[in-house]
Amino acid sequence: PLAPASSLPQSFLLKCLEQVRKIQADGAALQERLCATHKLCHPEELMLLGHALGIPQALLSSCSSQTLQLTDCLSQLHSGLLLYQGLLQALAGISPELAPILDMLQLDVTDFATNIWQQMEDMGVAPAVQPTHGTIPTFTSAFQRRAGGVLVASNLQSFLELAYRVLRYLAEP
Amino acid sequence: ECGRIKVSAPVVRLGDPITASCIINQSCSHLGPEAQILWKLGAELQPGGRQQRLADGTQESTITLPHLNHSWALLSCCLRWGNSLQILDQAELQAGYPPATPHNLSCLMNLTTNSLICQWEPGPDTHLSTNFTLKSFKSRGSCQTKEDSISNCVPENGQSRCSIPRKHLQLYQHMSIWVQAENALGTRASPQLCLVPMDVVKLEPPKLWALDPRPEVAPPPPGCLRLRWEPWKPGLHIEQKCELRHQPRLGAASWALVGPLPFKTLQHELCGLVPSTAYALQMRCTRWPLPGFWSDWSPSLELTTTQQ
Amino acid sequence: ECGRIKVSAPVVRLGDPITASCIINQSCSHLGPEAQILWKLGAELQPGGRQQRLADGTQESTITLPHLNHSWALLSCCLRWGNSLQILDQAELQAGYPPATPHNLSCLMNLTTNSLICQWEPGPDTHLSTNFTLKSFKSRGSCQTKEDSISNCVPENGQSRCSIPRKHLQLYQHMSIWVQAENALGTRASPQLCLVPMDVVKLEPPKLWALDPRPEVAPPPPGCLRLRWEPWKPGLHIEQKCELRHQPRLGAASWALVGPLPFKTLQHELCGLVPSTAYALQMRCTRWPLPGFWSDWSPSLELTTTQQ
Repeated sequence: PLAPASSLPQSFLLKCLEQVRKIQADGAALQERLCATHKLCHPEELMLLGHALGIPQALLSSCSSQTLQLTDCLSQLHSGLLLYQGLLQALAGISPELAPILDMLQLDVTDFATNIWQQMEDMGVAPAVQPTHGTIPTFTSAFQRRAGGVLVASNLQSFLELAYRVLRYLAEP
Repeated sequence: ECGRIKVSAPVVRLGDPITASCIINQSCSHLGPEAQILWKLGAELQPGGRQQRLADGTQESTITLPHLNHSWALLSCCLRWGNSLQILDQAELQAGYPPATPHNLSCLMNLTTNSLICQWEPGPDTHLSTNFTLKSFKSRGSCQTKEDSISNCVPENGQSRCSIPRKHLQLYQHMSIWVQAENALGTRASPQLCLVPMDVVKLEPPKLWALDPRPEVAPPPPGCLRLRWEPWKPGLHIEQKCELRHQPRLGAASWALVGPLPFKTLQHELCGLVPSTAYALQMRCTRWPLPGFWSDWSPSLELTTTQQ
Repeated sequence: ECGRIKVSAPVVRLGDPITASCIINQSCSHLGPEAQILWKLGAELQPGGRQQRLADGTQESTITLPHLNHSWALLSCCLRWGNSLQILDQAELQAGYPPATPHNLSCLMNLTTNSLICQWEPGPDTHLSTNFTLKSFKSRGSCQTKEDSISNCVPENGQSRCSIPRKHLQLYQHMSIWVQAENALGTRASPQLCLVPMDVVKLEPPKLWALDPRPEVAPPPPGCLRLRWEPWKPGLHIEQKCELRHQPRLGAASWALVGPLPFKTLQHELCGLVPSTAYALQMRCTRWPLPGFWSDWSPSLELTTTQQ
């Protein structure tokens, strides 16, 4: 595949890795609180509800090391972060105890998305109009917001795991 | 929506039964015709769900928990799906007691904070979030008629006391005061107090000092002490009477009381004591002849009586 | 209205002149035709009032104080009435200096409070009420272009520091920051800082502990020490490098520095020290290889090297 490191500044990659670690920590804090306070500890118990609510997942198909397309990968990373920004916004009103953690998670995801977008602009590969996060489910009860929180946090962790692997690969000297 | 729980009441008395129903609609994709609805209280499966198919094709299960013994619990409506148990909805159940009648309501007019401070006994824990509100209205004579209402006084987080600020008070008029306790299971009000704020004033004690010897004044005779006091500034406009008590610093003699002392004299000579002995002296005052509460005793002043 | 003062400017530079006029109208009863208007600055009569009768019969006096040397003063317009001096109007005069340019603006990203804390030198006292505001906007690269504005940060009562909360920040983007000082005599702005919040992060030091001896691990050789550290939780996601310093607890030897230590190793064996001697150890860390500030040194850990 493309010699990845040459076109991305090392400081950008190191910042991204730092941001991924922060968002993973925020996400883990949200999962831990949802389990402790609302006894919702296992996303597998909420699959059926997740299907019914139509919670979308973000793909990083262009980021796998076999088929790494750098521009497409950055674009998918950015779109995925926008999707999670939208999903986290839809969870607003989840519960008073969880609100601060959710706000922090949203701020960090937004910062990361902005960081990626500005790098794409600097590389001249950013589309003219910034994409939006697409359709987001509406959560109509406190329980659905909490169950949605478990599913979104779990999906986000998987998304970040993939992102971390490709960023690490890109950052290798 | 996949599933929706409805409960007979979100809050019940501790130990009372509670009935819940869960309706699963067909849009909950991948559902087999005979999907079995299961109930969990916390992490434990609850037997006894009665399931039926409704006319519109939805499935409904109803369960009655005979005794809800947790003050807080999560009731989950689940479906077996493959070999996993899927949670479709959750309801927070609460159980507790209606509020007890708040009692021992008492109030003091505090001239430092210029507020009427009332406190009460809240009664036993109800296990439910219970709001206490101090209610009052201005009145006449024996508080039978309500003249002007006074805004409610809401205590700070869970305290059993509240301060009604000066701007809501008429210090020399009757007012009726009571405490209302309210939670999801009921409301109780304490008996009403009928009082005049200034008649429940509690003063701060005066400051005691030794009376400095002056050349032109003869020294105190043996076994005597001379002291003076400084009245508490915010109470200067209030006519008061005071009491003095003394006891030898050493030994186990109890306090001896001297009074009433008119508070305006501001000094006093105490005799009949044991010569060259160290004494602890304290003073307190109360509004008088108008009603009021005694102040606390002042901090001790230590003086030694003159030798023989 | 009896009398009305008008001043050339309510606030002037300290030492500058100030002119005031006072108009007394006829409705000011009992006025004789030649009522004499007098001026007082504070308690002192001020000579030099020039009085004239206006067409509409009112009397006007004008006075110029050559040098207003008080930062605050009361100017009174008075009339002699019988043998008393009647005050008809008063004006508050203020004098001071325009704000100096705030300088030494510096900022730190604090991960405990999750805010960007900036502080500055306000400059000399202006004798006037001076408001400082921390202004900023999000930007790119070298902060030439303004992307999004950020709401002003107003310091708490008179402090020379302000905290911009996390929700107004983009931690990895450039922002331009400056301080504006403003009072009645002018406005001054400090030079602009262009920074990325995370690049000015200041971490808290790690916690140092002795490394507990374990049966399966050989004890440290003479003149060696084993220690471990616990990284500061809010900084766990940040790659760091650390430095260790040590000095014998007694005597005047200066600190010896060991580092850089990769912060993830979490433990270290220090050798080459004087056997059976008590040492004080401290550690600090900084974000690395990405930019950041060194944390303070950790509190001392005291360990004694093994005997010869």
